[in-house]
Amino acid sequence: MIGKVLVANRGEIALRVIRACREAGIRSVAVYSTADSGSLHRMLADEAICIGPPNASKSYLNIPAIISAAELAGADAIHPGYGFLSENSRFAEICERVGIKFIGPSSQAIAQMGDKAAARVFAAEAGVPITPGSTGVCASAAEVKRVGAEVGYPLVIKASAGGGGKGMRVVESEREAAGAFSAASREAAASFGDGSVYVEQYLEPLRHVEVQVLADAHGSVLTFPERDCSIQRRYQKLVEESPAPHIPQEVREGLMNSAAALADSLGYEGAGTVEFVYSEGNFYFIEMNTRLQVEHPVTEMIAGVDLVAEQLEIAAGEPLDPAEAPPAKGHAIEFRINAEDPRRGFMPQAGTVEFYNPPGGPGVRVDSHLYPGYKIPAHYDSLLAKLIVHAASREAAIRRGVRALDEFAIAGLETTLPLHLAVLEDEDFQRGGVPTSFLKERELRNEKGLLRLASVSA
Amino acid sequence: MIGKVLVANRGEIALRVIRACREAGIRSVAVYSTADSGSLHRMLADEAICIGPPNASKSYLNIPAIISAAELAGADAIHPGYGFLSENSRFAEICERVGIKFIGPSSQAIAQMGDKAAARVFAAEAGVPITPGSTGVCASAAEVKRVGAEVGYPLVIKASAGGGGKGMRVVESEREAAGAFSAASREAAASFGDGSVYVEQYLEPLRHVEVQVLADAHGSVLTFPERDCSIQRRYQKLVEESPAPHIPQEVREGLMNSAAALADSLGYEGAGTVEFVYSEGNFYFIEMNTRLQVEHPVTEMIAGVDLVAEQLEIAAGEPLDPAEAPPAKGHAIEFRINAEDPRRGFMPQAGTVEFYNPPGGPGVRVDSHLYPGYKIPAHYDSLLAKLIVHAASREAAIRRGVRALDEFAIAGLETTLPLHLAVLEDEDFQRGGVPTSFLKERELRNEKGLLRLASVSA
Amino acid sequence: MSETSNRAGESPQKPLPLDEVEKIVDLVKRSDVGEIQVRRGELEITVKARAEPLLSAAPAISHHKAVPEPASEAAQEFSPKRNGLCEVRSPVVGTFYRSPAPGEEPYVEVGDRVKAGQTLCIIEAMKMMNEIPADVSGEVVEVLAENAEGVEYDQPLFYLRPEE
Amino acid sequence: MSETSNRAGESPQKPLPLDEVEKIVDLVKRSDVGEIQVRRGELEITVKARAEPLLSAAPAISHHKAVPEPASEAAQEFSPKRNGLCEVRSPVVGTFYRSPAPGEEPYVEVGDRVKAGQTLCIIEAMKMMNEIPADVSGEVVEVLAENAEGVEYDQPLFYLRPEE
Repeated sequence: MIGKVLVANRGEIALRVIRACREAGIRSVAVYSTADSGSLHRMLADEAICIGPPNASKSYLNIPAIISAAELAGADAIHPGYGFLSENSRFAEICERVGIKFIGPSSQAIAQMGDKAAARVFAAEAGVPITPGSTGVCASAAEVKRVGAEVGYPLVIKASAGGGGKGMRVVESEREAAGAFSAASREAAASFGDGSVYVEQYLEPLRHVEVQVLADAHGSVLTFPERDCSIQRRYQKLVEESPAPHIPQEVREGLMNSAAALADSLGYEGAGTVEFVYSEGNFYFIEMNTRLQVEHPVTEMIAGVDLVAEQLEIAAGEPLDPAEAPPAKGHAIEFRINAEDPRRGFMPQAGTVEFYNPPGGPGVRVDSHLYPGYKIPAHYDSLLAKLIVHAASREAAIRRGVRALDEFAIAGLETTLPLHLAVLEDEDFQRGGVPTSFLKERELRNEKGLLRLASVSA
Repeated sequence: MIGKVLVANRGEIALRVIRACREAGIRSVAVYSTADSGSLHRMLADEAICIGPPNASKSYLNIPAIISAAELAGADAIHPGYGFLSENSRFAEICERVGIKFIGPSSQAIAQMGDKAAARVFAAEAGVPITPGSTGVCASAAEVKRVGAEVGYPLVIKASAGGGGKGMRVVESEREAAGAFSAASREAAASFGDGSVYVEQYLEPLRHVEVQVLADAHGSVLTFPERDCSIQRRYQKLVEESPAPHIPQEVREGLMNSAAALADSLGYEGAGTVEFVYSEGNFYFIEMNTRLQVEHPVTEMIAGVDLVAEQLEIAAGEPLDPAEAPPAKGHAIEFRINAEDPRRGFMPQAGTVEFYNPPGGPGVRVDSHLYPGYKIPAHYDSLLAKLIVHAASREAAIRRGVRALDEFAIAGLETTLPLHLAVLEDEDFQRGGVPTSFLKERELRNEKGLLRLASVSA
Repeated sequence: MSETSNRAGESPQKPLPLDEVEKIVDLVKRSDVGEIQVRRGELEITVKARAEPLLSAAPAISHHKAVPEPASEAAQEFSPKRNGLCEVRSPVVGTFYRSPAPGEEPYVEVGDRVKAGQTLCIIEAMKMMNEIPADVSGEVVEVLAENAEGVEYDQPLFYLRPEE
Repeated sequence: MSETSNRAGESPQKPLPLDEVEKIVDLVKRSDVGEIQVRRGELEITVKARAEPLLSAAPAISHHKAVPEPASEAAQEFSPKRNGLCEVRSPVVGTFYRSPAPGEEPYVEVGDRVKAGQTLCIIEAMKMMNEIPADVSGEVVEVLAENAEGVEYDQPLFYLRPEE
């Protein structure tokens, strides 16, 4: 039994967890930095504790402050949300040590999947297809060349401790191997304090698909139909949908079985996501995110599951009920509304929300920490709101998305709302199944105040 | 094919229809009174036409103005919403005459169900159980006494042209029959311009349950699991849920079959609701509402159907797909947030919405025309917003309701939000299946700023 | 207003001209401008309108119709008389016709003098012809609607300059 | 208030025209303008309306926590010095202890004179004892937290009256 949960996060995901706690009859404790004293997560939680100054390293990433807050509040569990400490195995380990339940997998599982090179090996051993490439870390450019000779070019070098595109280099030919290796290692060392890299075949065009996993403490694993997160800008997802368009049923089953096999062999507990690339009918493991994802609501909408409620139940030791993964229904799309100006190079926006009115009506869900008059601090990430639409078919979901985006009113700063309308208008997007290069291959044009996407001519 | 719909309504239901049009690729035309120039329905429709001054009889009830607006805009259909002209058979007939599709049943079906005494006879002929009482209209107090002698007291006299409790009198014994008859006739004549009344056995305690019907132009009828609308104040529904708690499956089937039989024998087209009283295992027909109801979203939430989209398709002549009434899933509850002060005798509130932030997150739907800064005109009904929650079970839906109501922020005027929290806290409500006398049997108490319901001691 | 210059030789005991401030406040409110500043010599008065914090932001977001436009109510309050002109507005929704029948002469032209009660136009609504009369006597200054076009309730149709 | 004049030729001894300020305040409140500024010579009076009509409504709804409380930021800006007192705030989240160990004497009592750098209390966080020093020399005026209770980041712990 969990009686009180400390939510070690901010913004919409802190609200998401606070809401789930409230509905489960669990008391919630918000932690906040001094920059977030006017935040909804502080106001909606049952209790709130200030843990530090605006700088995240001294507040939301400040392990001693968060553990102290949990001890002071008498919380018996901590929900890390996403980002911040959610995939920090040391944090999970400290929680384990001080007897506070970390809502997520064991610190060991986090560490195993946190080392991306080792995770590849682990996945391969669990029978999950991996992209052809190095077995574990590459110690030198020579090893990159050896892989190149074996699987062919282009290759991609990735940081083993990484994610999000940092420490990543594409290698078009053997000539580039040495330069790319040292550049990637340097960047990885600078970004993650660990210069280890590994190398894979570079598949292009590819789609990013991922499978949501729920696993309980008793060995049961549930998986859900895949999400497609191919609409990205600089490796940041912008639009996610489920199910992925035009994925054959046998591939879907393959994805779900692979994700289940990996979770199983990890002895995984809680919610997690296994990410794959999908290219020309084949899929390959990329990495596993050992936490809740930003885009979890699209799965919730089509499967009728409450993933955060499930996390809380799993953390309390309750067994999963396989009936909780019923056949998915309809199609859901999520749009990330960021405080960025798509008309000016996605320049980050801060300031006050002068006017705010989210859309309503059927099939519309909004997860957001905004309110009219809210001052957006400049210290944290730019996600303002997630709009999720659900309808009987993908076509209907797109139309609902257009309707809801058009109603969504945020004034006082620029947001990515117009970009999403432009994406929904794109014919390739409407057909479905576009690759991750979708946005890179298009330029944004301003036409009569509306944003449109136009293909970049070759 | 319908290309353009005039929405002959205002407030949240006008928005509901405009949203459905938008999602169906149909242009929408809003009509508005001068009091509604700052309304969202005016702003979100594709076109908007001012049809008159604030007084509804000169604007939203002004048939020539609305027909003229439809002709000017070139609308090929009119959606009447609920209230106003939605059950006005003359309006439907004029639409038929001028060749504008009235989105709803034929004027004849509206008229047949509009005469409540005749509707009883019609329902009985269709094999639908009706409350014991008069066959058609009662011409005199003597007829009331004859019914009393036959079925016993108490009886209830109702206006044949009526609805909403007007022209209604309970008759406890034969002694009261003459007085009640003349009072009811007088009130009915004053309220509806028609003094006809009929009499029924007065069942108490009773629950109000109703069945949503969809019927296409080709003879197909779909029905959905019943809604329970027993939480009422002065015959005005406040909370509605679906399915009704503790209704045996065979009763559910009986209700749905009765509703289908009635719609069938009427040659009904469009969306409609057959209302029943449910008392001690039996159900009896009360009336049929030949329009969309305020509480239609609870059915949408559990059945995954879009009733307004279906109305538009039916109006366009498309056949219903029986797959559109899949097994209902979970439990939904709707709360009507009215501009009324529950702490002061439900005094109507007008004024400006100083702050507005609707709740978000999973399983929460808000249908509302509010925005921060909106000035609520004093001329129309008090419904500000509908909050609908959906969860896997009734218990979970109640907890979600508490969470969402507590987050729902409306400042600048008093609303029924605290009343709803008090209802959800009530143990009898939590057990489920309370009668329509629920609120009458309780008094509202103010405890430390919170509203609570307490049983009135006998 | 003080005629002496600033700095040296000031007379700070002189009371502030609060009645003049009040007039400027009035002017700001009536005129719907953002700010008025008056300076003469040492005296300077600045009055700023209260920012509409909510709705003033609306124009910032281009395509989002959901943000309320400044309500037209205020405009309507003032419009019946603009520069001493009388506005004739449509009492019904319908089609505006300037002449009794196609091909016939318009009821009125710009420059015509009309008497109160004289028909200015007809508006057809549901096959009914509604004659719209002048409510004052005076000169037709402008016709604001197009012949045979739809007009909504309260839409301005004519400007009349009333007789003195 | 400073007694020396800041500008040559001014007559700072002259009393401030508070009644006039009050009248302008009245005018701002009555007229609902945003700001009035009146300057005459060396005298300048500016009165701004309270902004944020949005959130002022918050107290109207009692139990709805979702409506933002007036942010505490403003309060915090002013708090480091209240009436010339220095506030010592907690730099960490933890448990506040007034003495080095249970049963021992408190580090300081109200009325004690402390030197800058002297330990005032300890805050335990994750079994670590953090000594919290005085940042100025002066007198302990008030102890704001309870012994053995939790304190959050930035929570005021002591008031010190700094030495002259």
